[in-house]
Amino acid sequence: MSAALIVDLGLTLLILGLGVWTVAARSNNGAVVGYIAYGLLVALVWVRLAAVDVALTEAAIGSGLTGLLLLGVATRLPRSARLTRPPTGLGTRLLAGFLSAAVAGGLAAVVLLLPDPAPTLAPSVAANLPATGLGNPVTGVLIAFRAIDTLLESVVLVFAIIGVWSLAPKDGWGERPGWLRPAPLGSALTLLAQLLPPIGILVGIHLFWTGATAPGGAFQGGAVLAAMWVLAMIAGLARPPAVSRRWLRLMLVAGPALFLTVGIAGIWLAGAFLAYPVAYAKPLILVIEAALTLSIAAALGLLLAGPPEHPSAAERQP
Amino acid sequence: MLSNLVAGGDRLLVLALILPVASLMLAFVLGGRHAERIALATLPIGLAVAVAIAAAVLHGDAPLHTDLGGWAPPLGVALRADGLSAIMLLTTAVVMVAVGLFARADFQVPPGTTESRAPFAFWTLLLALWAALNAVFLGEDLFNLYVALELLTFAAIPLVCLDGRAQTLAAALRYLVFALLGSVLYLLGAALLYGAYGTLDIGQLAARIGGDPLEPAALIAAALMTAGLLAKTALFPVHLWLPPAHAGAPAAASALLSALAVKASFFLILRIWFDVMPELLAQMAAQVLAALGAAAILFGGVLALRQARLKMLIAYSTIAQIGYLFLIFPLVASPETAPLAELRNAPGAWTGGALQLVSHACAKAAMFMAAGLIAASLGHDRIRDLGGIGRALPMTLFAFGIAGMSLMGLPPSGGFMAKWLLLLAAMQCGQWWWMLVILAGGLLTGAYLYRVLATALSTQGPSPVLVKPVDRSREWVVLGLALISVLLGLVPLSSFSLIQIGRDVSGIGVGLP
Amino acid sequence: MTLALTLFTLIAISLGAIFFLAGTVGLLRFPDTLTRLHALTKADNLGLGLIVLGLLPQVDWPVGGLKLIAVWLVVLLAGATVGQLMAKAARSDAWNGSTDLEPPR
Amino acid sequence: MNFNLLFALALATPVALLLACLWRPARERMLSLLVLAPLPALAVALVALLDADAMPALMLDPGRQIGLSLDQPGAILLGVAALLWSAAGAYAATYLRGKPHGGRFAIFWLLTLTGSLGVFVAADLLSFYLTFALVSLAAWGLVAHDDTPGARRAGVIYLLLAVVGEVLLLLAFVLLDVASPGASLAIDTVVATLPESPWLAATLALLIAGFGLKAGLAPLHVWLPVAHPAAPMPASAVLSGVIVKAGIIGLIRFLPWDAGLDWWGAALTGIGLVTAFYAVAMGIVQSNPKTVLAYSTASQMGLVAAILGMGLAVGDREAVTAGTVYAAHHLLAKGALFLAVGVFAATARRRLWPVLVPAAILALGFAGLPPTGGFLAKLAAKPVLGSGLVGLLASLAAAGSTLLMIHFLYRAAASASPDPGARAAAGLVWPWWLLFLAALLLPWTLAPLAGLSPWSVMTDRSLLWSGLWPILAGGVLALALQRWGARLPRVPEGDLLALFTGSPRWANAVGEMLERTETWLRQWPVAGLSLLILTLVLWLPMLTRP
Amino acid sequence: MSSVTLFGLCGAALVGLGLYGLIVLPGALRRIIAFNLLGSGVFLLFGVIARRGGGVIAGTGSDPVPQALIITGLVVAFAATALAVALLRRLLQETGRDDWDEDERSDR
Repeated sequence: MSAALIVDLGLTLLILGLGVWTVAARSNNGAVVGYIAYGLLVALVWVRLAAVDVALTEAAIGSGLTGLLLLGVATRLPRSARLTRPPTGLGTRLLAGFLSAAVAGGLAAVVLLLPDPAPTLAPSVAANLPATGLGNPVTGVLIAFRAIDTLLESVVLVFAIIGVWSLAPKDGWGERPGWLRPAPLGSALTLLAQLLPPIGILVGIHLFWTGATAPGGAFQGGAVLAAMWVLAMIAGLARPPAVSRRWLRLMLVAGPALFLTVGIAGIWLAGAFLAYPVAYAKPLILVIEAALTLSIAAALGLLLAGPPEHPSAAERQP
Repeated sequence: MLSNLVAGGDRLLVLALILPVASLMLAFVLGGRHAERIALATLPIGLAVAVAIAAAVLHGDAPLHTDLGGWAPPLGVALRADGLSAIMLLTTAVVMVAVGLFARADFQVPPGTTESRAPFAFWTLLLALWAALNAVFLGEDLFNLYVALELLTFAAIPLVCLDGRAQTLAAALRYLVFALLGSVLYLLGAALLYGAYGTLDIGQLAARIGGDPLEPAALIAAALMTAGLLAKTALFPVHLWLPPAHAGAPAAASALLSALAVKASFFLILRIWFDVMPELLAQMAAQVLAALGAAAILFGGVLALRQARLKMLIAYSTIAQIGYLFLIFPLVASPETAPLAELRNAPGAWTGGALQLVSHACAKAAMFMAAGLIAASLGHDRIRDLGGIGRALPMTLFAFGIAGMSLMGLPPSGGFMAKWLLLLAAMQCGQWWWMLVILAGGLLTGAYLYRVLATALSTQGPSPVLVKPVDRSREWVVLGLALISVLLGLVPLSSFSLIQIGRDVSGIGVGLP
Repeated sequence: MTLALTLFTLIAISLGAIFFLAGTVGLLRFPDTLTRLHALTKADNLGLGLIVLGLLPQVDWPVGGLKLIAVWLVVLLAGATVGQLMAKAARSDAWNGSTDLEPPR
Repeated sequence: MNFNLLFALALATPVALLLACLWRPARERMLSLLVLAPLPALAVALVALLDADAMPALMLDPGRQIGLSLDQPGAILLGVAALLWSAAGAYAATYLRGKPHGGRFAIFWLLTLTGSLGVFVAADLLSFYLTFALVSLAAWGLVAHDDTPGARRAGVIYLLLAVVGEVLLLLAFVLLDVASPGASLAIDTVVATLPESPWLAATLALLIAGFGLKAGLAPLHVWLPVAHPAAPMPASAVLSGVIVKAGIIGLIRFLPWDAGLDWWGAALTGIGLVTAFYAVAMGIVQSNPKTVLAYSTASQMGLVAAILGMGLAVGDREAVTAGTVYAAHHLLAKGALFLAVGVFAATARRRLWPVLVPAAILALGFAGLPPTGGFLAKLAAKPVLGSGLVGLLASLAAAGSTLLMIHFLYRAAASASPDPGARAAAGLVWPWWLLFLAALLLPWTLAPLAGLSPWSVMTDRSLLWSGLWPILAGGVLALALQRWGARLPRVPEGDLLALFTGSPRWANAVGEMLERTETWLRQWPVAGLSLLILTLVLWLPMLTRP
Repeated sequence: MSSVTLFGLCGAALVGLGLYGLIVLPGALRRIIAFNLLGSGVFLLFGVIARRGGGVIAGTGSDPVPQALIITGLVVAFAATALAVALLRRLLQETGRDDWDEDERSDR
């Protein structure tokens, strides 16, 4: 057994332990904290799996932003909500355990039986990557080869924004999102929110910029920018903008809209929807990535900020 | 002209996909009253695009196909429209147009405000739903279809709880989490298929699954994907989310969800079993699916009969009607159906299933909208207290009645032709037990419709007090959609050759012991 | 020279690891939130600092080195802030459990 | 005028009137137009009967032979049905004048009328099924029109059985289609291949059950005595006169006459004769004259079924003509008698005789009283029934009919208006007289079709006697009934239905159980487990593949 | 056994764990967390598939196509969680409860 395998085994056991803890934890806060730690460890697994882009995304979005989201609601659960639920019966738990184990067992068997050599598209990506002018194959797949997925996915974020906003309580429409209520000014948080964002913004832009050639890209960069924005909002340094603002909405759709426009132009310039003319591929992709980063940052931040609420609704919140 | 359409078919596919997306973004940015205007302006264009695609498929007698970005699968992603896709696109467009026209009165920005929540959400989500549905019907890549499914979920959930009541919020949350569970299972299956075959393109997967010895991953992938999609289709017994969600949503939204949203995931089940792994569709699995469908027909029918509220009744009717769709699996997959295919030049079960899909979509949307009109003008939708509504809203009730006629399978409706073809196919392949289910389902449908219609036509008691006058133009919309569902039965069957384009169903399952 | 640098790295990282170990033991063994926090922040600041120090000779200069230092600084900043916030939360929790009328300032 | 155009008009006219009903003012005046709706159909039938070579046909889908066509039995029944519809329509205009919901009645009337005329001309499975469903289901609106609790109950029972009949027929039609090679759905084609069908027995059983239900054969006759009394008078007339004939035309169209299916013929004859006697037995203990008439209808349709059964057994198409003529006479006479019941109820007791006497003539016509049309109808059937046991039983059934009809006349006379000055409106009286004359005379013109020469039979004494003795026997029985009838037990309308009084409770229990199941299934953990089980169930069978 | 297989088994186990939690845990929040566990298990399996397909050529230790799909999936999962949490918080506002189980008879 090699040293790497021992480390991986420890990592696996740790992840599984944290997973079990997350499911079994008595308190909601405990479960959420367990999940955040779990997410960070999973990011390590991604590094071990040579998927640094995924690791960055997992750490930023899968663990960080999701954790923040879950913490936000976990701390607001009233005690009454935690007590009224009857626990699931033992029989149900046993049956669920058995069936879940059966599915997991089936999957494990399949993992062991996957074909060898594994089918892969890596050579194909590598062969076609030069046509896009990019150095990072993952970005190449995201922006060029499977551009439609990325386009639709950036549209998913717009859908989600509409969905979250549509939950505005009475009188809330047109107001500012109400979840991120600022901490009192002058706390340690304020200091952090003043010091960190400049660095964070730099990191975010760096991530997006380097995405063309090295691990990174619009999603990772956008997530970091969003985190900075959320930090500023929590610290009270920035207020979430009112949802009726035209500039906000423009910012949210700028990425997908530009992507779509370039894609349509591709019909005439490069012969197919979402195709890039070879000569301009890289600059076009960078422009799209930039707009996407901006839109993603805005969307992720606003998803954390919740639906618009009338200022007076703050008192009614549990 | 038609040849031009065929030549530009690939652009049409792209247009069908991006038109609602572009309109959605425009409506999102401009907001306010523009959202409604943009949505309404998109309706005729979208309908025209759907008609053009259908015409191109029919005229070219071949599926339309385009590689996005010029990258051919497996590296790139393709869009494809065969006959069934074209029909689904067309159905979607027709229902969208009807619902859009119907919803104008419900979702208007109140005077004096520039923008309000419900209209903004409804009109943007209408376009969002349309985009998602078109993406599902055009997708040829399993992961792309996953994204499309998620788009659909994201568009559908907020529609459920537009009114913001606690009950509908709970229904939406339950729907969301169950639908997410379904999509994750689907994604897991897609990932395993990639792991086994190195492609996600449906056509290439079919070739590779058919050519090589079967990978173990393909089996569990098929099961996982099917189960996940069943959860989203609300097939009995995993229908828990559907009744409260569809009954709680505003009428226009219920119409969209019941008529179209559940059909999208069903469509994907069809694609998986008949396009991705036709050889895999063992009689056993087909019988399991159909048995669940049969249970849904009977169970949903009885439950519908026992509901106190009209919208709940219609929601349970959806559960029952979804059941019919699953009967086509053993019928299409049966080797005995092959002679039928030669006989009619239109394999019965397949055509019947597609007809059921379309006629139910039109009929159910019409019913939900009719129920919405009734509820709006009475202020409630308790079936017991519907007495005399036949006199107060004759046209609405008439529309409800003929839509019900199609559901029940009375001639000459589309529902009748669908059931007739399914019955023929069942007899043809010797699986007569499905006939009994189809007929019993028809009886139950008749019974619950009788409950509504007899009460509504009753002349006893005082005339109902209408809290709101009903808008005649909305009644026309409902009636029009209901009529479409009936007139589908009068279309000569030969016109349904469109359904066959792009698929060779006669060979499915034949090679199996 | 290389040997010396490697030795330095080894020692610094080992020291850092010891701090982490001590911090973890403290986290587990100390009686209440504030003391646990104390143990944790020491591990973070010193342990990580030593590890970064130890790694500096092993990476490219200046890009890699500056990145490492930046990481340490950011963790320092975050650790300080979070420690502050957690301490505050712990005190208000303690107040919630006690019979005092006023929250501690 | 082009004959096919006229043929199309026969169905298009009621449909056009129906569409006009969408317009409120037209709907309100529609009752007075009902008399016109069937007239084109009447014209078509007349032309077709006068010129046997000119049978019209309209093919909508030549590939699958979907369309309308007319043959001789169809033309006979179409003609007399149109006549009854027209007369009853005129009657309805007076009968329902001033009562509420006339528009709704007219709509259901026209729907039923369309379907009713349609079944006589439909040439293929789908058109036949469509028109049959239309006449069956739309008649619900006529049955339940009064919207009293009784009428609603009658409506439910009627609809339930009608839908069951539809289902049986749908199955039968599917079997017919599947058994027939080729794409054609024409009734002739699919029935021609029926004798070779692997599902012959199932198909025949379903056909006989489905059409027998509509025609009122025991034990599926139970809807007749419930539905007929509940409906308004003109509606009862068409229900009993025309709508049950949808079942007869179904049997005529769909049974394979050339195959000589002796066992099935015997079964049909048996069912018919049982019905003929059973319905008499049930009818004589009823007090409502309309109920008595309804039972009489069941009894008469039993005889028609017996005639058809004899023909089916030996492969004799003569039976079809005989059955058609018999049914045509019954159609007119029964329609007339129902209208007469309305006239009775609106007429003072002392003015009753001018109505009662013709009614008596018609009533005894069912028993074959010479020289009524009924006598000719019986004569036409005589060769088919033969002179053996079946012939004897048929004569005895005629005696039973006499008994039932005399009972009817008593009950009808008792229902006369208590108001001494009451006089039936002209609009009620003339349609009744028209139908009376038609029932009396038309069989004389139809008799040649069945190979009878009217003048020669009237001079044949033995034939006259064979028609008379059952009536005399029936008369004697009627006297006995008069004397001891009070001792007979009362049977509720719809006799066998009483067995099902407990079924709603039982159905309710099942429903409640399913509701509890639903509550359980809709719990989150249960649904989640179901999904997992589903996954495994879908997966495991595939693992066992070779 | 290689590390890759180990992580594959870990992914399978996480899928089972997520399914179990999603089914038996009471309360919406815990179910949402369990859904995220389930999702990360699925992504991990996909990642293992990617890793197995990698290493063929220099520069890619892992097949980039699944990696891109996982990134897309992660963002979609986050958006889904955000929507679910938004619904949950609104539900809390309205009812003060964090479950979505129906009141009997409320919809009848």
